[in-house]
Amino acid sequence: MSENILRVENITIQFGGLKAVEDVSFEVKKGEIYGIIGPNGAGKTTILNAISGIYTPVTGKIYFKDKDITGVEPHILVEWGIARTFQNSRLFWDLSVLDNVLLGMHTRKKMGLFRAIFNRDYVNQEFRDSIKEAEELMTFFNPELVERKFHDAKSLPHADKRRLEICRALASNPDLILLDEPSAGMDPAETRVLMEELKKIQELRENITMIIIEHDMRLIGGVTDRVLVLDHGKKISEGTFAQVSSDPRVISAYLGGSLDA
Amino acid sequence: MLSTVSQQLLNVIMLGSLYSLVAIGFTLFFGVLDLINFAHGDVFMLGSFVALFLFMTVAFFSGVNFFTVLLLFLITGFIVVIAGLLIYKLTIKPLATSPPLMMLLVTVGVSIFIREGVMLFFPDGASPHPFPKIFPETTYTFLGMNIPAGYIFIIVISIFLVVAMSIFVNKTKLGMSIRATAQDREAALMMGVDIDKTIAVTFIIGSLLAGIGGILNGAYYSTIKYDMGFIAGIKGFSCSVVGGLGNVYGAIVGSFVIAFLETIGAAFLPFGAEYKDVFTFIIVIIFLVIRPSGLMGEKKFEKV
Amino acid sequence: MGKILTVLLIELLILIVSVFALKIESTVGFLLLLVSIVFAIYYGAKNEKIRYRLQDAFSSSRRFALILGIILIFIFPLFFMDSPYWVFVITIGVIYIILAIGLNMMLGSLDLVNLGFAAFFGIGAYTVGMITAKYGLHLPYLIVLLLAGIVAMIFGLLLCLPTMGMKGYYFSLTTIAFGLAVELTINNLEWTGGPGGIKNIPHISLFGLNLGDSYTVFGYDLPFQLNYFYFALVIMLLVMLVAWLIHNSRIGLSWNAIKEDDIAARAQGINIKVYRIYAFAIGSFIAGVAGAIFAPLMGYIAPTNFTYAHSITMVAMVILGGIDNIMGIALGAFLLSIAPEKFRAFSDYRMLIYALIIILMVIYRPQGLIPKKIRKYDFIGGAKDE
Amino acid sequence: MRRIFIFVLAFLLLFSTIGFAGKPIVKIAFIGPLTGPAAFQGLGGRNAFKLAIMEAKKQNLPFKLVPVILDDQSDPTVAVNAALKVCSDKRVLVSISHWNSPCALATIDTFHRYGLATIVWGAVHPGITQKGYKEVSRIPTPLTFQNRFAAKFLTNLGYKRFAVIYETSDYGKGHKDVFTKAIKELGGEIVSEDGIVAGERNFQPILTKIKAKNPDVVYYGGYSPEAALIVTQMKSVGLNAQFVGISGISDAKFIKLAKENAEGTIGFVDSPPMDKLPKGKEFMEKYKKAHFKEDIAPYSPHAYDATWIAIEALKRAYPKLNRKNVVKEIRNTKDYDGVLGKISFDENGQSNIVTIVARVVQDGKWVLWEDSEYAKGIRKLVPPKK
Repeated sequence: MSENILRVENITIQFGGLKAVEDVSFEVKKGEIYGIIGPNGAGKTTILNAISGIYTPVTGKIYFKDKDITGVEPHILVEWGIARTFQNSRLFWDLSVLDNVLLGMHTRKKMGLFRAIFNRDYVNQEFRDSIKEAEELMTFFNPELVERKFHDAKSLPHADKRRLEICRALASNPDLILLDEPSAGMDPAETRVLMEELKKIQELRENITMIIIEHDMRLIGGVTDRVLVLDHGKKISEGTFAQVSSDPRVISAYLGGSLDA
Repeated sequence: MLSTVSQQLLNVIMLGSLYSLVAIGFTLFFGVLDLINFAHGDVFMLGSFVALFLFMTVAFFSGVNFFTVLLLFLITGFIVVIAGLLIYKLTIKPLATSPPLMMLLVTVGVSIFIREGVMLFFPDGASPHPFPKIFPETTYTFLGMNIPAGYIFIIVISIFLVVAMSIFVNKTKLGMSIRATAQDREAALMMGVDIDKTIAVTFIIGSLLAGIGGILNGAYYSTIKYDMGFIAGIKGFSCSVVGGLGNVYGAIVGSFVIAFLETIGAAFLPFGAEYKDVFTFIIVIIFLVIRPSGLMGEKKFEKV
Repeated sequence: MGKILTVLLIELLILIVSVFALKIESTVGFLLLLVSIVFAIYYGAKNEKIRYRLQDAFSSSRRFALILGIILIFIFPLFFMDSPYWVFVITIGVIYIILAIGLNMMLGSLDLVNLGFAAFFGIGAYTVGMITAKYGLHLPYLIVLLLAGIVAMIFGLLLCLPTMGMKGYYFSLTTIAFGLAVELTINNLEWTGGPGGIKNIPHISLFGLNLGDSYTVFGYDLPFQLNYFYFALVIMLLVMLVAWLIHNSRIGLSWNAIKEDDIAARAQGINIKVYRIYAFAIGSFIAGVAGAIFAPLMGYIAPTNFTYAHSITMVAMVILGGIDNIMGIALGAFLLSIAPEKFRAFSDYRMLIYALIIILMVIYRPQGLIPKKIRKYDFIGGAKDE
Repeated sequence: MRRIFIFVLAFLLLFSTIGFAGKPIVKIAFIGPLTGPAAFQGLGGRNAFKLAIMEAKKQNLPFKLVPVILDDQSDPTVAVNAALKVCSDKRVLVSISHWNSPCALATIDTFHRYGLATIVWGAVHPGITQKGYKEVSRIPTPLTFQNRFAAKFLTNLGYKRFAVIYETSDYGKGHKDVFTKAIKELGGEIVSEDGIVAGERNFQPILTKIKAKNPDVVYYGGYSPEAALIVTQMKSVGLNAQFVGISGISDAKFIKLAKENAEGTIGFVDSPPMDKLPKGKEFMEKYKKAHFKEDIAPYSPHAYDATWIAIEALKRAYPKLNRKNVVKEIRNTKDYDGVLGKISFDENGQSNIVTIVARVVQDGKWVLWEDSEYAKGIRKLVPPKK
């Protein structure tokens, strides 16, 4: 097995006539926390959507664990070990907190129609195990989640919603987790807590690889090993945060604005 | 033989004109609101019954002449527009933030409500009613075709309405706001388009076309019935799907395509007259499955 | 013990009130009763003490309440022995409950508004009619029932596969077109009897018992409609059980996830296609089964039994009762199928009233009379809410 | 707890007070289309039924006669429901049922199953009396007679080429089959046959096609709403042929809808004008005196005679008033002297009455052919093509 868990080769993604991502390549090492940054409309989320199978690139290939996953459907990718969160959390709002996490385990817990109707012992045991596991996972992030497990997901405070989404993604035991702006809408204090939690994830799940899209440069600087910078769908720089933040091309892409802002 | 072909062609043109007046509304609502208005066909039916009711009153006072007929069109148009606006304000607007499922259900409810309302409250509403003769009775013969004068009026009025509508949408500020909203609602909002007003205008145009379409339909077939809106709605919708939902010209093209297939089917296929509606529905299903964007629509991407 | 008594009394009260409500002959009296029931429920729900006491009583003796409820439902039609027509009406109500639960598999669980659901009902009924009346095949009834379900299911999949990628309006409109195409085809085909339908469908014969015969029990001549009621009731309870089991499994959970957000659901590894197939297969199968009870009960079926209006009625039942709540759906279906009989004086206004119900419910109470509940997993006995 | 208990008790008490104490009575049912497109037919029939009952009550009968009136909305499904309702009321001993053929075809099995005598007062499909049910009798002439009469009448006028349009119902198909057969036997030519679904509005494609075949006659087997559209659209496409219809179009509605386009249309009915009936004038007077809100309808005399035959049978059956006896006594009817003439039934329950006439629309009215200016040659029908 190679050191790279994910290899993106020259992908181009197009909507109608518009190229959202053009000829981008990068590699992510196993166990790494990899950041993707860039101004609005740079194509960050589009790349994430391509990796998680929602979009198919027009040209180029994506390899996960050396397997070509270009054009593979999202639900299969989850089974193979890629989980994700969304930019504006996409929780199942009217389902309970617990149900959200249980759904995260979907690929590991098979339950067909026959079993659902004729083998209730199995179903009950399966639910008992899953609930226990879900509660442990939620406790790791915030014990309050367990207390509110039977509440609607939409009733949670904002930060907990984002936590719940990460919980749900982790529930599938992924090897690679894609986080799309996990700190969106959080205040600085909450962001700091989130940074700690993200680091802790690797204690919880050894060898897990993370790709994080972020606006908050402090968070990116604080947690990532390496960073990819995109602008107008093109890769303009790659390296450690310190390296890219001194790259003149990156600085000009942010219109001269400071990256520390 | 030539006369048969040309006569059938005339049938297609008439049917296509009538369908397109309903289909345009569907396509506008879909473009601006992402709404399929199930009640639209019944607004069409309402138009014909309002006209009949007015006619019974107007003719009583002053008899039929050019001015009464013109008045008939104007007042019917006005009432139908009010009905369309009421449907929007009372049932669709309150659901602006609800899931689309709810909007769909509410228009289904409104549709049945109008239909049953006419059946129950119009005098002898369950029976078909003869529609007054509002156009001259002369018949012309041309290339072996039999052309009643009323047909010419129907075609001219349809063309006039469609052209007026397209000038409005393309040349006026309000019309531009409809186009902008249809293309990208959020961008339109940011550009300062009053979305609520735009939607209201859409309902005015759609209802007006459908209501006048109802009168023309009455004049064409000479009888009207409370349940004709359902099939008219389904047909109008079918036409806009085939043409491409959201595209006004697509709706017109779709109307003539469906009219053509129906006429040909009824005239030339064995058992065609019995099964022509089944054919139409199967064609629509095929379009919905294979090419939901229709003949002239653009494929839309879902944003994630 | 006190709790059990409370449950007993409340359920008896419901039984008596409903029998009384159906028996009362004057429309005004019925309306008065209806108003007082609504008032009583409103008052009871507002009063914290009463509400808590009832909730406590029912949740601590759940099993007793359920078994008693089932027993009382079995007793229910015996109050109508003097008018077999009411037994017949109630049986139709039970059939509609089955249908509404089947429809909920798509409408409630997946947000797929199927406006052509009556087609599956019709296909089930026609399958039975064709087999028994037209071709006169003497198959055991349970096989016929199964066949009706399977044929309906095949049509369900026929609708499901091409509509796989469709959501919202596109789906609903396709189902309307589908429903109309089925209705018109049945109407036009000579093979299916055309608009005249299929006549003289023989009664169900089950384990040597003919449901069309009157049986004498303890000296009472039972009307044959009672046999059908009990048969439909057993099927209804089975369907409810299956619906409950599926709802409380990962299938139901996944359905709800897809309904909430299909993209997020795919990101959890849920294969939407498989779950849509489940919903269509089970839903249309159930509708076919309902048709298979309906046809022999009526003895005569025609395309007019399975129209767009019937599809709308079924949707109204689910919306009124409460989307995705089995008890709610049962209540909604029963109310709406009984209502036209009670309001015979207003029977012309039936569809108008249905339309109003849909409009008002959607605007003011989209969750229905009995809203769906959050899964508490109390059935596994280990994860009670403290 | 106590309060709930008292509540329950109170309800039980209330409930037990609904008793059913009554005198021995005989119920006689009427079913017909009281609402819907054919309502005027049903209402006219119902009034005749009421008239007969009112007269009978004055006769001091040995039993109390209670009329039960139900609506079938011209819809077979509703009809079966109504029939079930009538059948399950044990006090109903005879039913005067149905104007419309699909309804009657659908319910005869139900009446047979329950052993309840029914006298069909308006439906003319031959199938109604072909099953040999002893419970089913019929007053009007079956449509087979009507069409043979029509075919002969039209060929006598010199017409040779016939284009046939029919509604795809039992009624329309039944007419078409007999008519086409009779025409062929008489040496005429059927140039086209087109089925249409009831409710269709656009006939221009078919009519344009028919125009190319150059027929003498366009024959329509169906009802007046579509007939009016056809005759109007014949003018629009320039199809110059004689329009002919069966009893389904021979009503005022057809003229109201088709307006001046109706002029010259030939229609066949199995009920001659009231004043040409043996006791027609007398009946019209009685009807007028009763001050009904609705006008007399073509089948009012049939309903009136049917009701009286039923009452006479009940009288003969007295005191052994049960369904079986009533069924027997109705069949025993011999030369009952009714409005339509002297009525008896054959072994299938078909009456001996044959009363078919041709009519033509003249100045916005249906006029008996013999009396019309068309027969006298003052006005001209569309001439046969050479």
